[in-house]
Amino acid sequence: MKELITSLANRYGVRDWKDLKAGQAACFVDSGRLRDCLRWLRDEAGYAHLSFATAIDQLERGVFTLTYALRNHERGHSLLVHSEIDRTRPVVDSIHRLWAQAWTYQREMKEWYGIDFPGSPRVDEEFVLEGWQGPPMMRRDFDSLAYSDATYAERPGRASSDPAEHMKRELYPEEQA
Amino acid sequence: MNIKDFIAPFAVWKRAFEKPFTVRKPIDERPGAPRYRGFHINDAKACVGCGSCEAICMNQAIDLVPVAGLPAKEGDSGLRPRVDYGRCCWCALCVDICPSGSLGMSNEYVWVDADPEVFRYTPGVEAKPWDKSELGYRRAEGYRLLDGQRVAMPELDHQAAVQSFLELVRGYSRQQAEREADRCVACGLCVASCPAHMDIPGYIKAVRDGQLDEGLNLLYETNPFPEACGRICTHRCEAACSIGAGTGADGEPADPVAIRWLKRYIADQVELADYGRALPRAEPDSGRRVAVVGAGPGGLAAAYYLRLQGHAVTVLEKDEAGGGMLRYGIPEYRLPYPALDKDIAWIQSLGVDIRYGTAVGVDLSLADLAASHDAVYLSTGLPAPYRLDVPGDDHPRVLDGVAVLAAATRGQSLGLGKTVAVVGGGNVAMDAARTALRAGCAVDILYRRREADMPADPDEIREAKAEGARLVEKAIPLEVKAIPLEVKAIPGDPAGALVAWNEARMVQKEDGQRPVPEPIPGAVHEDRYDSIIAAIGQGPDLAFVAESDGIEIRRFKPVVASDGRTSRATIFAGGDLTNERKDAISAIADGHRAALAMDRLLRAKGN
Amino acid sequence: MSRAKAPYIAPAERAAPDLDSGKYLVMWQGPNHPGITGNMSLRLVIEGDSVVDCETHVGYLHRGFEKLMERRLWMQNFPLVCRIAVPEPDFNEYCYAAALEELAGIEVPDKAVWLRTLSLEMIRLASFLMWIGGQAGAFGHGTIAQWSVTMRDYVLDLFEELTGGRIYHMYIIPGGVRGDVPAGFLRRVLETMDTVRKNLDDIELVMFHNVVYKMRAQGLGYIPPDWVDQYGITGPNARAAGLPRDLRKDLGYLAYPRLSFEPIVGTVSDAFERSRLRLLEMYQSIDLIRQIVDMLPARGAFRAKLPNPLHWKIPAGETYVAAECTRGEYGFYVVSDGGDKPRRVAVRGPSYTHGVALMERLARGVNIADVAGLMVSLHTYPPEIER
Amino acid sequence: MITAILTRVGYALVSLFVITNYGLLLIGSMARISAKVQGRVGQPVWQPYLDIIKSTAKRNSISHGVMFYLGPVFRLAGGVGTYLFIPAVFGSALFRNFSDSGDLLLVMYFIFFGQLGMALGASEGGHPYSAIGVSRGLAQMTAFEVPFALSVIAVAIQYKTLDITAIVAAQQGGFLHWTVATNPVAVVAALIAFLGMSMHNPFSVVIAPQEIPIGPPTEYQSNLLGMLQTNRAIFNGAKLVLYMNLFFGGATSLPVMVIKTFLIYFINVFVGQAFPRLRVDQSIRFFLGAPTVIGVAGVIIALL
Amino acid sequence: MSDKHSIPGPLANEGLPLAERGLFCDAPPRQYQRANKITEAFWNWARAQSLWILGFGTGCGAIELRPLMTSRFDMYRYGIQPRPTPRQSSVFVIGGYASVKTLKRIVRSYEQMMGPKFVVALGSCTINGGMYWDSYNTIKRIDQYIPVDVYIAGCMPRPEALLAGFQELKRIIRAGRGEGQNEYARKFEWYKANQKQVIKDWNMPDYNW
Repeated sequence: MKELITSLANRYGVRDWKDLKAGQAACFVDSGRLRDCLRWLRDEAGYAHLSFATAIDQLERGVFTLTYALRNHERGHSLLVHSEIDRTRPVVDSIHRLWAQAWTYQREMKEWYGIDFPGSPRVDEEFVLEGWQGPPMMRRDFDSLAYSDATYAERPGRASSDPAEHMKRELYPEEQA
Repeated sequence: MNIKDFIAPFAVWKRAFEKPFTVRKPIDERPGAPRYRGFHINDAKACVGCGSCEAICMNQAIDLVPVAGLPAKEGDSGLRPRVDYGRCCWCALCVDICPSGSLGMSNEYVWVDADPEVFRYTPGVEAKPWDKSELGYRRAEGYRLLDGQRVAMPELDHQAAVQSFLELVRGYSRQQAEREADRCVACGLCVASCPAHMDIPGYIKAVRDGQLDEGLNLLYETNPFPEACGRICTHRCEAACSIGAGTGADGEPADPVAIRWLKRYIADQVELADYGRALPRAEPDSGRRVAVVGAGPGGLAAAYYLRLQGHAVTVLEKDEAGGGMLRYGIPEYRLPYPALDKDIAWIQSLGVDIRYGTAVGVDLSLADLAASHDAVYLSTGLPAPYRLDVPGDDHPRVLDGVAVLAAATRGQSLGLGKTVAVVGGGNVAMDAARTALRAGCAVDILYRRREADMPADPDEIREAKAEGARLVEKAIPLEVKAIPLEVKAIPGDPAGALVAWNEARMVQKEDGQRPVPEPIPGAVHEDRYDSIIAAIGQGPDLAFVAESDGIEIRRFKPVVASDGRTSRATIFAGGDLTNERKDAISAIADGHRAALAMDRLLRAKGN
Repeated sequence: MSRAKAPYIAPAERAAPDLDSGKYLVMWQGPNHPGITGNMSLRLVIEGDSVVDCETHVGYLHRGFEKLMERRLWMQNFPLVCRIAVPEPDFNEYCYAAALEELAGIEVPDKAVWLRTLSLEMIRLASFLMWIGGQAGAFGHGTIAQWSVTMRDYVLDLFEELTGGRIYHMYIIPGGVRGDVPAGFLRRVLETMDTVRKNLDDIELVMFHNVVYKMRAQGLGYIPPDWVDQYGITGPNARAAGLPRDLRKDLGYLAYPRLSFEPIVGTVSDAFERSRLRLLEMYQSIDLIRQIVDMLPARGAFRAKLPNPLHWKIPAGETYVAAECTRGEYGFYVVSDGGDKPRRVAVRGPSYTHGVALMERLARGVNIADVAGLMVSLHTYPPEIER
Repeated sequence: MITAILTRVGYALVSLFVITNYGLLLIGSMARISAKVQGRVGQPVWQPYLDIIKSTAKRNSISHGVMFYLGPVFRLAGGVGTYLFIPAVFGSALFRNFSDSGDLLLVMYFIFFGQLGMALGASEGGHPYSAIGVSRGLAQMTAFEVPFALSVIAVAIQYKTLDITAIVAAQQGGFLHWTVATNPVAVVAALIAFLGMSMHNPFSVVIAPQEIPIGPPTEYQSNLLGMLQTNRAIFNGAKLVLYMNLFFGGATSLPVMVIKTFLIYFINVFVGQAFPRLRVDQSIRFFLGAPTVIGVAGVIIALL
Repeated sequence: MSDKHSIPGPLANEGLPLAERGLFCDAPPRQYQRANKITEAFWNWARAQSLWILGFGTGCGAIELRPLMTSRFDMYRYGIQPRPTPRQSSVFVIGGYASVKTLKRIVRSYEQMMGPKFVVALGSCTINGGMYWDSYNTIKRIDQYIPVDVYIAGCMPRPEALLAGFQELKRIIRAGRGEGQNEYARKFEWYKANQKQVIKDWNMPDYNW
């Protein structure tokens, strides 16, 4: 494991290695070196299985964190490779040539977060949505409830009371002020 | 591919000669499993309407709605959950979390209708066919999403405690407090029960989040005695707490959230020097002057809130220190003086002027006071002890409970002797008994009724007993007698007295009333005590009010409106003097209310 | 039977058929189609009777779970997660619960560990039973579907008794499980296992010694072993290709290290081999359930104490918890920012790779009649693709 | 003359009515037997009636043009035509129908007439499933035609006639006179073809719901569907009667007919429940393989 | 909402290529008169006894249809059976939540069904959004988009509850109250407006199925 960390650091500037639990670790790589790093991990380090790829919206910091989960079956070790990209210009290298299913994840991230993967097959096609006109919905500044309330009719006639407020009204209304 | 591949498939026909799998009448023959999560049921009587079900429901399927015939009362909001089956997902988290354990689910699962509007109902209130269902999902034994057990409070052990006046209760550590605060579901049932209507869920949240300054601020919004109340409050809120409804994991009644200890935790954790960071300062001077008579909790609370509004406040106190009954009526081991001093010091730091050793009616008259101030608040409390009202109650060894406590506060020698009888069942009786214990006495507590009827805080009773006091229930004092000379003649024995008391039994005189003790004829005992402490209550002393002051008095108490106003517009009164509840928090609430009313009055005057 | 190796073609390189040439017919299979698993659709370009190009279209079941989870308290997500894969809710429950326990540092009592294992194995069996009905049905053998769905229902009866729910069990709650086994339950488990086993024997005879089934399934949807990593194939689809990859062994979660079993491995991953392998795994599950019933501790707590769920905050961190579900690697990637709601929950369903990239690749050149059978033989559930 | 014709027509109508009901009940009872194999109770025997009434009671109906309408009409005409030229009960005036010399050819023609009409109509539906279903149906039909035709030729050769009544008459006198005893090889070929003809597993790919939802009739609904359902009963009955007449000695009374046709139909169900279905290319290859060889053998046997 | 028009005015089949329009028949929804009392009663009886479900599993509710269709619960014995094509089906089972993408197919399939047609809605999601009440992609009330005859409470409703729902549907049909088709035609514009509000890319004909 030590030499893996070292060679990753030396080759691709991988940093922030963190063992999350037995058999799982996370590390961070710059987005520019991401694809090469993943290729090396796949071909040289035995991390041949891509479990999933996803993104996390770090709205507060203005970045998207990309996470690629790889697994080395021989060693029984999983590695979460993180990378960060600017939230305003979310473009990153496509890895669809590394794994044959990667394009689906990329298509998903394009639709859900608006992250672009130039060259990835069908990346601009709709994935799960149809006729979606809102912003990429997994972004944290998209409010699902507000959208739902504005778009889909609800059955009227619901009302609820807060116990404390209700008791105040019932038991000591004079202190309303 | 071989011949078997052609023949073997015909084995399907074997099934044709067996019994079909089909259930003949599925709807009738297959009731839900005993644990089935079917439609909701609710024991509307046990439910307290706390809304934890609403809070945990991720579907917003539950509304709390008022129910006819279930008025709001202490510890019950009068609201009941209404389930929307257009939302529910039958996860039963509402059942798991329900503090009272009233919610459950039947094993009924068929509900079909052409009208989509009908799928909303209030279980237990609107009758449904499955209301009586015995089967269905209930919380598993020993499984409760909310912790029914409070974080144990570290206390001195009783053997050690009785040796000194050290504070018994040590207070929560940060970790303990946060864990205890975590138990709160913020339902707010407690708020109505608190005479001061403190924002209890708010400050508990502050504890949980570690925002103690914020918490302190919330405390001071309605109560300027957090240190004191955090120790000795009668905590009616805890009786109302929804977490204490129902049973805990062990089958015992669940513990309510230790609201009082959390309040104390906040106040303890913030140094007086840091109060200024958290708390508001007084408004600029309004130019109005207010006098407060009596520096008890009520008086000082009024003073605090008046001062916050910028009024000049003078507090007149006949004793040599502030706090009233908090100081002189409550022993140090329950409320150490530094804690009380901290509360008072903050009030003073705002500019409240307290004049000690100044008794209205002696040093100056109420009329003068009223003339020289824009408003006056009377919070003189109940300084006059009730007498035992039996023959011989003027015996010199019959002492007054409050006086004994005050003497202890002042550090005076108590001179109780070796054996003490405490007559009464209130908190003063317990405090006196425990003070006597600390003075090294053997203590008997004589009470007319049963232990369960005692007005004292159950904790106090428990602790008094644990510290060695003997509780004599159903004992009606008949007479206090001087000790005959031949007995008295033991050398070195302090002068004592004989207490004659009659054993009683409880008799249910009228339905709905509480049972009354009735003496058992002939069962009269006579015991000898060195001192007899009478702690059966106190009354007001309104000698300082002259008829010309224009304050209407009925049954020895000034008549006041809900905001504390007496029949004279500029004079207000509150606290034990007028309030039936006779506890510190009620006095503080009165003071606060009166302060607000007086402020309105003063402002109106200004314009 | 031809089980020829198909060369790897990255999806990018696929030749888009010229639809205007008049040679092709575009045909949609699904979503309103009995031959589709769940509610999804395949856009097939066909030439004559065989598929030239296939596109998987998903999203018909998209409910935005991952978004909704970011809006809900940690505990409130517990009823939500099981809906992600309808036929196998328990794997969701387990992965979510285990992720939370890892992040919050909660120790799960041993009894709960066993009960979790029991419920996971039971649902594996139930899910496979439904699948085998689908697989037989896709090739037109309705009789087996009738039997096996009934067998599944017997297993669901057990679930109903244990958890109070038939489909959505909501049993594996963070911290443990929601209840102990009812009295006499374990006996009924064993009885049901006997019934199911007997029926499986019948199915084995009728389905796997069936000339027509062999003609249909053998050679269909062949997955070369070197595709397994390329396409991220897991579960029986990968094991059928000869790779002994079983997360129950590899990760050793729950009580699996204490159970005796070996991953079942096939030789040639085609529809027939995959279905045979799953049949063997059903037998294996029955065996595991029997072992669990034997070893289940009689007493002990079934749940660890949790903080108040209404304001439970979980320390910042991330973890990826995977489990071997019937279709392969099922995983929850959970990120906490220290708040009372998840920062991000990503669900990795094995169907994601099997149902989209792999299906599109394998469908090429297949007869239209075989598309349904191929689809089922990959064992995909659309809700976990689109969440 | 007129009276005779009218009587004959009247008899034929009665006969048609009987076979329709019998066909419906046969379908209903076979569904129940299949259900039994599947471990369930199954639909009521009279369910096919309800389905037809329901279809007829539909309020609206869509059309894709004239041919679309004509499809079911052709199909029904095919079914009725097939039946009307087969003597259902040997020697019965009532069930003699319009059987006459050379009716075998006519019947053969009518069997395909309906299919082709249906094919034209269904293709007009515009639905790709219909189109694919039609192409599959026709392809498979052409394939099972080969063994079927061979066995019919064998029968014709054997009895030296194309008159069904004569064929039946030739088989009278006990089991050993039946074609199944005299030329079992041809009968085997015919029965295999019958599996294909009645579209039961493993040759049901044409109407397989899992692949191309129910094939040609995808677009048919309401009364058009009712027509198809009625035809299914008649056509089934006609085919069964034909098989009975050609290979199983015909029937001298209605009960015998019922028993024989029931058993012949049961062969379908017996096989159908046990097997999945073959792809259309597989079934074509199958029909052109062993059954054809068997059929040729049957012809040769008949020639000998 | 328009109650005035029983037959909607011509709606443009926008978004559909001209060549494709020919594939659809021109049959705008309209209200149908009931037959005379006795005939209608007989027909309703037959309609109730022969319920053909459209085999479209729109949501998770479809999973409990499987047991219902198979041996354990065997809905065939009640005259209920699945049918793969909307043209021949009379009952549409909405299996819980409907995403927008599915709703489009639901509308399309529903309109393709021949009347009288009936809709059974399963579970909370169809009544008021269920557990996806705050989802951006699921509708909350199916009755905004197509008329519904019977609702079945539960999540999921068990097969027995489904059966009870079908029995209720049968009662409704026999009583002559299953008039969803006419209801749809009567309020066609309202339904269309609701549908179009949600289905953003309306690239299909408005009625010409």
